Amino acid sequence: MSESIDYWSLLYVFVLAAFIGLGVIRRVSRLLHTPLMSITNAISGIAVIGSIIVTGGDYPTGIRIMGAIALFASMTNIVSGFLITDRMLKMFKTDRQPKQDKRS
Amino acid sequence: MSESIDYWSLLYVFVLAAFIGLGVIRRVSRLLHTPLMSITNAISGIAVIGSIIVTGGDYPTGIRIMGAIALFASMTNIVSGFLITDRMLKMFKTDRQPKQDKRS
Amino acid sequence: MNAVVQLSYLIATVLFIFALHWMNTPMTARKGVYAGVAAMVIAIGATWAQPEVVHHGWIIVAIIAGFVVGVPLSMVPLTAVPQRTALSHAFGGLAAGLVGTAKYYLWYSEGPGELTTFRMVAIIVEIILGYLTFTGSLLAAGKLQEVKWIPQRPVTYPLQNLTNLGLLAIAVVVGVALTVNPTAAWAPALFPVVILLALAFGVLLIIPIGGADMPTVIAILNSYAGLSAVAMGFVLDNKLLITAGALDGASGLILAIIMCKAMNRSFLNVLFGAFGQAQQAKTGGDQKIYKEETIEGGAQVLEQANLVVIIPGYGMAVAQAQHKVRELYDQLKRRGVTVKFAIHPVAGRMPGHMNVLLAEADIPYTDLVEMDEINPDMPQCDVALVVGANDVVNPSARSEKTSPIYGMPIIDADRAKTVFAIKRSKNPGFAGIDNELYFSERTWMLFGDAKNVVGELVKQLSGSGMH
Amino acid sequence: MNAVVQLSYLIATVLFIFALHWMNTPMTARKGVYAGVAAMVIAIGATWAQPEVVHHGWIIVAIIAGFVVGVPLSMVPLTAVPQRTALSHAFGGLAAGLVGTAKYYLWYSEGPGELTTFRMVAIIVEIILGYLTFTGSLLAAGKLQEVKWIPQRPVTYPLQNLTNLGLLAIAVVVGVALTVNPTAAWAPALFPVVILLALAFGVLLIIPIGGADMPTVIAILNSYAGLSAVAMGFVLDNKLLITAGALDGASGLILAIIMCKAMNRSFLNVLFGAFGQAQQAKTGGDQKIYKEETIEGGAQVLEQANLVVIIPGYGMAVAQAQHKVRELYDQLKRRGVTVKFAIHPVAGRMPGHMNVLLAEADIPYTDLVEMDEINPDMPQCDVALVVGANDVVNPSARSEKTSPIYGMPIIDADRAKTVFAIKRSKNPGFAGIDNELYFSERTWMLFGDAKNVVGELVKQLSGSGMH
Ligand SMILES: NC(=O)c1ccc[n+]([C@@H]2O[C@H](COP(=O)([O-])OP(=O)(O)OC[C@H]3O[C@@H](n4cnc5c(N)ncnc54)[C@H](OP(=O)(O)O)[C@@H]3O)[C@@H](O)[C@H]2O)c1
Ligand SMILES: NC(=O)c1ccc[n+]([C@@H]2O[C@H](COP(=O)([O-])OP(=O)(O)OC[C@H]3O[C@@H](n4cnc5c(N)ncnc54)[C@H](OP(=O)(O)O)[C@@H]3O)[C@@H](O)[C@H]2O)c1
Repeated sequence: MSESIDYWSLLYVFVLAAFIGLGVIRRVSRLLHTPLMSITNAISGIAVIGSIIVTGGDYPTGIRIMGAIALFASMTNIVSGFLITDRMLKMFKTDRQPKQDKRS
Repeated sequence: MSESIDYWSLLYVFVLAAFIGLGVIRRVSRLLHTPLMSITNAISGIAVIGSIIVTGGDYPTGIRIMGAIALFASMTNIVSGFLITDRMLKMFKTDRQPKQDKRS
Repeated sequence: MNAVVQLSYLIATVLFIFALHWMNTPMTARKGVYAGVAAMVIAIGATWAQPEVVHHGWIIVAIIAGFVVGVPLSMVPLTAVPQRTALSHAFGGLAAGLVGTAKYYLWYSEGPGELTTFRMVAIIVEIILGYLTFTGSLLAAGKLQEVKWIPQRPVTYPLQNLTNLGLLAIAVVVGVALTVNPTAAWAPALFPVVILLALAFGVLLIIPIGGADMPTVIAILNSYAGLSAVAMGFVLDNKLLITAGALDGASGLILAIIMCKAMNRSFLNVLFGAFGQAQQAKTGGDQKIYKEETIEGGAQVLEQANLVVIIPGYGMAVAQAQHKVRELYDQLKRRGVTVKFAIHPVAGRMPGHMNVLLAEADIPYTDLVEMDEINPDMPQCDVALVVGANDVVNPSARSEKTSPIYGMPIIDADRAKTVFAIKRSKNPGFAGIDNELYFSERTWMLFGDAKNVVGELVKQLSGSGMH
Repeated sequence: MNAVVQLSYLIATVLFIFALHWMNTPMTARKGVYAGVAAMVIAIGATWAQPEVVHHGWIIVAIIAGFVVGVPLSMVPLTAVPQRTALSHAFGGLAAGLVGTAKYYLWYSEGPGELTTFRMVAIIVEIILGYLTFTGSLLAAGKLQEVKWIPQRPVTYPLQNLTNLGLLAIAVVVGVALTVNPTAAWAPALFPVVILLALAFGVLLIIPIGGADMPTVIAILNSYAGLSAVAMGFVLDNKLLITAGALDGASGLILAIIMCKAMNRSFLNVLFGAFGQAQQAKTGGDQKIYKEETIEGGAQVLEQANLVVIIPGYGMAVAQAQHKVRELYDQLKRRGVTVKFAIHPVAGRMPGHMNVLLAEADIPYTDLVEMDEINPDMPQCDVALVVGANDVVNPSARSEKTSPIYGMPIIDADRAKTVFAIKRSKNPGFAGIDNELYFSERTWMLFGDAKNVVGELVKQLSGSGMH
């Protein structure tokens, strides 16, 4: 019972999050679609929290190895994703008239 | 434990729903702010689902009376809210050039 | 709750979100209503079908009663919409309060274990918000309806805000006491105290607020009602209640913010500023001279114009002049005059007030232009026809730092080549201040009730125009 | 999970939402990055602090390794961004797949009770999506990187789609079998079968797709990666994973939709159309004559113009000509010529490709105009300078029903008074079709590598202009 309820909350959270995702992404400036791709890469690195548990738990080595690889892969996404996004965003200049951006 | 988890999901749902609410409402056409007020009245009638349980449950009469009053109040909101919203919306005409709406 | 119920609630949630999403344009708005109705039906059905619901008689009776009262309530004239809205918040608050109360006593007697701290907090929040919304909204509705024995002007007394906050503080303290030991023998006796304090606080919160500030207050009460539904959701562990309540609360909050922004006022100022008083204070200072214009003259200037911008205000609503305005609009269009309506976000007494009225009069919403869109064109405008608007066209909002409406964005009627202003008297508007616009050399007054004056203009034009 | 962890996850969720919200304008975008980093740090810290995490060595090693690989990966040239993105999807998919696998075997041996049906479904979905994203994205990255031993052109064979779907079907069937009895003796042996099938499916899904369609496919793989994270969230009962995954998935989906719309193609057509083939097929039909223009002539016309619209395309990216283009922009501006850039949504090979390149060259983004905004002004445009763009300015998209790009919205270069087109040869662009624009009587070609040609133009102008 409590379990089924729990799954329902997860489903609820998913549906609501999907709505937010669609709403927010649809309003991302077209200028920034490339940085958007890379920042979502970084965010997808959130799998890291699953990997940490598996790697650091008191489990058989085989399991923990899988975890460690997953952890490495996620960290790579996080690090490279955020760094390259910031690197790209640094490039966008207004010519010091920030008010004039038509596309935001 | 399971209980605390459960409360956290409720909190999660609330936060996500608040984001959706702010996102959606901010984009409601200014033309329709009056109908918006009345449709949210109707939606607030959702308290009806709490009232039904209290009214229809096998509880002491005092409790059930409170429930019945709450149920009546909520139903009133639902009925009048949706009806008046629809009545107002029926009035909005485009002059048969729906493409020209500037504000939507 | 079984899977079917859970699923129905999830579907209802999604439908509610779409209902509000579709309000983003008049073209899809009605679809939104249907989505909302569908969601509500599903939610009610799923709940009613639950096993713990064993008695159906009262439910049916209450639902029927809801229809009996709700249907007529939905037929009120548009001018009464603000008080209807307030009334509905009162009902919403009452429902939340009652369910919270019922649940508390139920659990106290039948399942004290259920009264966890988290739940008690939720219950206290629910009832405080619920009951204060109840009395507060009732009073607000009364003021808007101008019920005789309810004072229109703000009622103030020394240390008012202090008293109110003190009262709230007590309620909170008692609430905490209950939360800490909800199952104590004295708890059921103390519970009603919180209720009474909340009811009282609702009244005291509203009496110092002037009738004209009510729309903003109503929006704030709207978000309280929403939040009390959220609290109910936490109490009953029901996510549908939480989502719907959050949507509701968000709407109230955003409308309140829009109004405050457009009036350049802060929440606090609205809630504790006892603003309406200014009205009494400043009224009736008019040494300057008004230039009047005759109907004939006005009609002539109008028909010679290329671009006429009509600026409606609260006065059009009071006079119910929108249908006459539509006739004027037709007459001018027939003569090839371009006619636009300039809509200020807080023209009238509720958000979107002018839009509904003009829509009621069958004016295509494509000719209703928002302030920010029309202002750049005002210098090209030959005639700005101000129909019962005042504050929203008051230039002192731009210049006079001292003015109560200083900083409020306005419609630039004063930049038009000619201005005709229709109002009954020399009295100020809601903000209670004189309006420089009426004394500008480009402005001519057309004194009288908006409906009559516009009607006269139409007669003139149709008289002259029908050859 | 204790309250602190729960709270941290909630905060991280909110920060992720803001991170993406702030991407809605370049002015706040960097704030978004910081929000994202903060969220990630909080999430990692909260997780690591949990009691069940007892071994720290490997975690530290893995994190360090992540930095060692991640930092260089973030320094790739902008032209390599698409393959970097694909690679990162591969990593994401791998992580999801591995965690799902690990969890299954863990529960099988230590807590069979945990393997509820719901959870098994989630695990199966997670590993299928995860592993197919892994191989699929690797292959996509390879194709984009033009790794020699990976075939660029679509590899097709009879009954291809049937085989693929068949394979997927088998994987699903096995998955169902596992879901029904996850703790059977044979289950652990069958589990790897699903993995292998998923890995194989990923490869087969991509090989029939032409290199140029990869951007769209990458976006689709992006949403798969997101969904596998969501599935992981269901497996681990973790709401943060679910929300972040959903945001990720939504982004991939929307970008894919935008690209498909802008190319007037359907998802299915991209996935199963083996589109790139057309390229080979149609290439190299040019009987019509091109009119060429000299650098001198071109430079002259440019400096006499009032409004010059530069239309960059994939060719500018290939030639890395953006910096030279910036110099040209400066030269013309110095002469009082108005210069705008017309950006087509799918110019280049990834969404927003042109914007980043031009931003890299310090061109203010306020001069980058979207297709829909610039097209109305094209008739007033004196010179449209097409720099390595082709399909996005191909008028046949408007008229020729038979054309593969029929219906794709284009930039109306052909409506400009004069058109200069820079490209190296007479070869067609990505869609593999001739471009009427090049044969119009208003068009003059400037053959050569974009960087050189633009460089020459700049030399001319600076030579003549510096007096
Ligand atoms: N819309 C909202 O949501 C909202 C909410 C809260 C507060 N407010 C406030 O309400 C005000 C709205 O501005 P507004 O310009 O629309 O209205 P206003 O400033 O209140 O002025 C209304 C004018 O209409 C005239 N009038 C009244 N009855 C009339 C009749 N029967 N025929 C002709 N004229 C009539 C009045 O002058 P006479 O008495 O001389 O006729 C008055 O000058 C703003 O100050 C705004 O801040 C609006
Ligand atoms: N942006 C996206 O997200 C995306 C995704 C998927 C597909 N696509 C597709 O990609 C295409 C993009 O259109 P586009 O007009 O930007 O590019 P295009 O149609 O591929 O044309 C590129 C042109 O640049 C020329 N070129 C190549 N290298 C050059 C160099 N070094 N110097 C000068 N010119 C050079 C080529 O002609 P030469 O070989 O003669 O030089 C070619 O005509 C569209 O068909 C779009 O559907 C885009």
